[in-house]
Amino acid sequence: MSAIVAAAGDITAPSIEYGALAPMLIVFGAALLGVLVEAFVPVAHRFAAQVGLAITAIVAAFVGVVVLAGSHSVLAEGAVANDGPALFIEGTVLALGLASILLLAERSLDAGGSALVAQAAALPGSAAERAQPSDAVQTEAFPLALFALGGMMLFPAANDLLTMFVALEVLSLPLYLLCGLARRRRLLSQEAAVKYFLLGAFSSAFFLYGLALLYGYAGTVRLSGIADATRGSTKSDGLLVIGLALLAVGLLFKLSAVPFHSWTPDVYQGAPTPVTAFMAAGTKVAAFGALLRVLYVGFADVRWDWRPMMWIIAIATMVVGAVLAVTQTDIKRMLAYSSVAHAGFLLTGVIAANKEGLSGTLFYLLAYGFTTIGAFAIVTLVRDAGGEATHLSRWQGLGRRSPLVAGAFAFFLLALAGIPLTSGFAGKFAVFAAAIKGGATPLVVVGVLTSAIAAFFYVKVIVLMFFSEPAADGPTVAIPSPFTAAAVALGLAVTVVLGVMPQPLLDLAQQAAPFVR
Amino acid sequence: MTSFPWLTTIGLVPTLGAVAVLAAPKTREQAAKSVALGTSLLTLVLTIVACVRYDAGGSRFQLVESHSWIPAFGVRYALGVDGIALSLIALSAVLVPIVILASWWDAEDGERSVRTFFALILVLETMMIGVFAATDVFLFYVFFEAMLIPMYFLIGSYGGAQRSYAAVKFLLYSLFGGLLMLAAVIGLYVVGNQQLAGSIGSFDFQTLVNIHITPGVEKALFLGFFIAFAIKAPLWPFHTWLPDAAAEAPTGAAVLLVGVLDKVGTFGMLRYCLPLFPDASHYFAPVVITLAIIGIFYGALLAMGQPDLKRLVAYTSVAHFGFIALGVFAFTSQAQAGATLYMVNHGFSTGALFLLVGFLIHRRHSRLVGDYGGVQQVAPWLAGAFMVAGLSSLALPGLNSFVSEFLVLVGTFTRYRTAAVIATVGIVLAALYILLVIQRTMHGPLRAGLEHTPDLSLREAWVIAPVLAIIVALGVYPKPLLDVITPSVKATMHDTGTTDPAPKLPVAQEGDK
Amino acid sequence: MTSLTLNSLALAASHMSTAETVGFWILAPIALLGALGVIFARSAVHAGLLLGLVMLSLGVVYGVQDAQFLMFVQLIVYAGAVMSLFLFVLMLVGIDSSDSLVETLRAQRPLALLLGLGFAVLLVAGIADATTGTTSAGLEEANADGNVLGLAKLLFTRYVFAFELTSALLITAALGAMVLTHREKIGPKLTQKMMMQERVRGGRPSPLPGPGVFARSNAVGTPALLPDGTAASESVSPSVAQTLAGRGVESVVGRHPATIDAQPAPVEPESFEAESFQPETFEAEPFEWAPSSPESPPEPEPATTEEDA
Amino acid sequence: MSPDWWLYLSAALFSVGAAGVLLRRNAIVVFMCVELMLNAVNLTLVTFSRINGDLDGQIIAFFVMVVAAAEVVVGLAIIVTIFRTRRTASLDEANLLKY
Repeated sequence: MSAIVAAAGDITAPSIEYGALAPMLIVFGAALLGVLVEAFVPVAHRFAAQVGLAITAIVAAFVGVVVLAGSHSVLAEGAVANDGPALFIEGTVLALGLASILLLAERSLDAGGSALVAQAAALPGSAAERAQPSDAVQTEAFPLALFALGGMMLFPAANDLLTMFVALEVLSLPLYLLCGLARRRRLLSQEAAVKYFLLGAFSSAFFLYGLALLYGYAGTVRLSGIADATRGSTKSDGLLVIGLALLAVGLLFKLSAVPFHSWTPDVYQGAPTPVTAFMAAGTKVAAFGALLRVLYVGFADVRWDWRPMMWIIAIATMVVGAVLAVTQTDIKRMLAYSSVAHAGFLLTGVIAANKEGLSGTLFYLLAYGFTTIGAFAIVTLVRDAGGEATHLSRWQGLGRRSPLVAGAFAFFLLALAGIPLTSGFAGKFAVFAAAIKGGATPLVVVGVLTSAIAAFFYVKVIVLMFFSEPAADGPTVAIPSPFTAAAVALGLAVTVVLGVMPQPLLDLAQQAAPFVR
Repeated sequence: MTSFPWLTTIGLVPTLGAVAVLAAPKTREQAAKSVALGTSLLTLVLTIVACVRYDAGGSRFQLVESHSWIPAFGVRYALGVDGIALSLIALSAVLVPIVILASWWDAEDGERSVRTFFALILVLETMMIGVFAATDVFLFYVFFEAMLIPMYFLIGSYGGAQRSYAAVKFLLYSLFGGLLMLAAVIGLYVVGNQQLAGSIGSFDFQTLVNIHITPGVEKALFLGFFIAFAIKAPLWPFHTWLPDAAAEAPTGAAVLLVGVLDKVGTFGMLRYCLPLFPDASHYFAPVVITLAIIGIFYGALLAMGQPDLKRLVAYTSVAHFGFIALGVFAFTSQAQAGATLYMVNHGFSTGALFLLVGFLIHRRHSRLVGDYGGVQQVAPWLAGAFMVAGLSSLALPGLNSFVSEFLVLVGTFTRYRTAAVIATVGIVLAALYILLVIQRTMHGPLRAGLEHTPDLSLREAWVIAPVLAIIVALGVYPKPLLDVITPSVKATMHDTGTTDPAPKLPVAQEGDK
Repeated sequence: MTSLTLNSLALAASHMSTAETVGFWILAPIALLGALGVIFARSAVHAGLLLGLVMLSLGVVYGVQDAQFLMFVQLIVYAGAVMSLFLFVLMLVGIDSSDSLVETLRAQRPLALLLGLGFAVLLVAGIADATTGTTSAGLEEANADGNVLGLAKLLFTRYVFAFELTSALLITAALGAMVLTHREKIGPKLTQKMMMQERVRGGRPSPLPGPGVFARSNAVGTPALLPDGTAASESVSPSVAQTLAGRGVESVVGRHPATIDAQPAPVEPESFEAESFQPETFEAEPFEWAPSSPESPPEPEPATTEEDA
Repeated sequence: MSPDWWLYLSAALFSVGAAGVLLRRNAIVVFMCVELMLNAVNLTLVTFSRINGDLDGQIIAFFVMVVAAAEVVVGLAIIVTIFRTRRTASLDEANLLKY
């Protein structure tokens, strides 16, 4: 017994830089506080308390990220990288998270109240559900969203694969739960949750197996250690290649690249729209951040092993996303396939494997995130008796009914299509230029052609909204509360400003560029 | 440059006007229209001032402005005009007030916002001026794409029965071309980036003209630009969107679409394709010339058999764009000057035809040739104006198009004889289709239902008179315009590394074709 | 400590000891057959039990491989807690939920098998390519202070951040489980008096007849017989009847259609619904749950109900 | 015989689990197959831990167990919820969301 105690004394206390980790810790701390709020604050005040807590925490964490800007170090015994790309993505994810929380906090659109279910445990259609007061909301969603947000912040900052895996789960588990919390069409929502969960667990098993094989190859899961092992190694590459491929499956699943995209339309459609917005923007940003770190830090020296595979995936992603989006009749599914196509465009930036590729991808991520959140925010506004009117035919003539909302949506679509003077154009330009410089010209040609296909379905929606006669029983456009209005305004502002004046952010992305080793 | 930013001002005034028009209360729509007209007239005045300040013998680009915009990509907000750009800006500035006046009552069906219509036209004017004035390739591309949006809404919201189909077709064709061009623009940037070591690369036109590109890459980049321009121009076989778009667009928008927007395509070929990719341009010139000649015949033949008046005018444009492309790729200064002049002339003559066809359609509510006949008997002024516009379109000597067509053919002949001879046949066809349509609609027995057709109203007369005046003026005395154009064309020729072939035959010999 | 005995099993050097080889040839077939059983067993419960078997054998494998701490975690947490949770949920959901034989995607099964086989070949080939000839370093040095202490040193130094992070996961899990299954009470709590009043006024103050009374079998699914020989359908809990019907078992109540028609609706006071783990809470819901298209018009119900109900 | 054999076993188990996920239609069984895959990963990690001669692999395996436990709770909660709504856990019937 004494021997054990003596040996335990040998462990030197680990150093954890709480100050430098503050943004993440604030978000996780607020999530914990949120759980306590559920336990101790009376029902009547819970909603306000949760929203206030979440917004305060996100703003505080954002301030923390701003203060930390420029740091370039490794924290918490090497588990967390605190470098430019990590902080850039943390800031982006926080801003997107803020917009998503604002959407989640919307309660005035629907007679039924929030987009979130009143009581997830109450069976749909049961007496217990009907007994719920109409303003009841499952307020646990807010701490869950904060947990997911914390995971999204850590995911791209993780400096070893184990931390990355845990972060992946921290961001995924709350999202699985949130997907099932839609107030209307609950069965659809729950099915989305099950599908997302099963496929997510499946893909994280692949991630883990890849991690295990890389551990076998390199003897460590630290990215810098793997990079060292790949350099000048005489070992057979079997473990390395298979391990990286399996690891990539897990990451590509999260960023919905073909052929790991099949969950995307279902989940985007079934989840409550604010959650969809959060997933579409936040998860994509975080997953791309992680992919960039893995490929650029851990596997920069073996890029000839992964680039051919990524070429194929990027091309497939662009083509499948764009082509399938054309056939969709539901606005949320269409946006889901469009997000698949955008994952392909982003992958061209990743494949560039140079400094421009990194900064261009970072810029594109931010631009895309805000445009997507704005677009989904507008989807929440168009409603009829059954909730959101997501079928495309219901959007006919919306431009006549409410030109402002339709105009904003058209603008978001044009940005997604990459028309000049929108952020989407600047982003596409940045990644395509990087890809050509990185020797991936054919990829850019495919990207341009699929952009043309993608433009078709964006334009189709604009045609529908502006040039068709509105249906007699068409949906109404709800008057948003300041929450949703703020989210839409944020999306619009970022999309315009980055389209007209992208320079400051490009500078920021360029300064952020080098990863810490 | 510390001097007054003329081009920015000219470009900005219509946008400000558009904002004012949109901001007007719904009850003051008529006042809003006047604001729109006033703005466009102000723009015209400013453009005239700019033209006066332009020194035809001076440096290549004048009225230059240049500010850093996106340094990360080396993009500058750089404006400047040479003679080619200036004449096209002048064309736009003249046409917009005419179009506004012509469309005075076109948006009044009560369903669509009147203010939006005029605001869109003004925004379009900004884009048109910007696209011609840009000297930064990126900025050019931005205007090139952004220009589509107002036109898309003009066609889609205010057009005819098939408007939504036509608008989407128009937008998709143009976007597709634009995206190809984007790939080429990025490629050009990267190539430039590699050559201009030490800087972040540049999109400056004059810098890019001087870089050397390997032949294979140059051909690919050329194709990227050229296909975009060929779709825009539109050159056969990329033209299929034009008849639909022009036929469905409201009259005013159709005038701007064919009169100015499509010129961006030929302008781009002359101003960007040739100087930036001289070798590739030479390489592809036979192909382009073949396409152009096919276009001349194809457009003419389809125009002849076309029962729809608006589509007919659109097909004549396809033929005319064939001539312009022929002139651009003939690589002689005469042909290119002729092509540039042709762009301006075509803007006025086809503009006049669209306006007059619009007036006719407004009276009879039918676009079919067969529904008209003997209009001359009831509306002699209208018929007369139509006659003049038509004769201008078939390049009757004494009217504007003659000069340009003649120059194009002479210039082409010195380098590509066969092509010039074949193209000359196209003129005969042009005479046929124009005279046929004039005969069918204006002459002959009066069709039933046309008995009470009013002649030109005062507003319509005001609309058409300036255009006809310009048509005649440029036909009689094109020298001032040619003086402005020729030095710029020579500079372009210099960029392509080409000199005019020494004339082996006296020019007069081809003159009597 | 157990580690001593297990260490003797595995004299881990560059090659397996004889004992380990024997262990491999015993445990590997068990694990592999168990795994195959999981994917081919018709019944979900069998699959679960076989999975438990795989987990147990893997636990032993860990012991053989000098991972004593993991062995116990595997046995206690994985094979113990996690598998019980699985089985518990299986029972809750209904043990009969075997796979349907309808193939939604033709050729999916052979394709999946082919993919799995190909994947296995690829993995084995890759691993063989990479690891043949490598020597095993063994864990004697690392386990010098004992396996647990060695792990603790790593856990609280190099992996301490991930360790702290797992707390977020566990809280999420607890919160999630609560969100999805715990229903907050709304409305006043029923006192004993209220329950009594409700029962008396409910039309049947006496207890329901027990199933199996005077019947040939005393199974819960067998209705009691009334004096006239007909079955008293109210003696069978509606949940049982419904479950049997759901499984395609001919309802025992169904054998007496005449009596069923005459039956009053079973008394099932809403207020008796307690926690959701009581089967009644969900079984009592109407079973008219036909899958309908999401576009079907919403029923005129209060705003909180979902549209496809 | 070398410790590689354990790696082959784990590869086989992982493949069987992956095939099972694609093969089975019952949500709970699919989830069990995922657990099987995670167990295979753990076996790989433990074996590599021995081959590499450090305890990192065992620690990672420990983390996998913790994470898997949390995942099981969330996953089963979701499955129970949809079952209560739908009264069956078969994936075939979860067909409102069409591809």
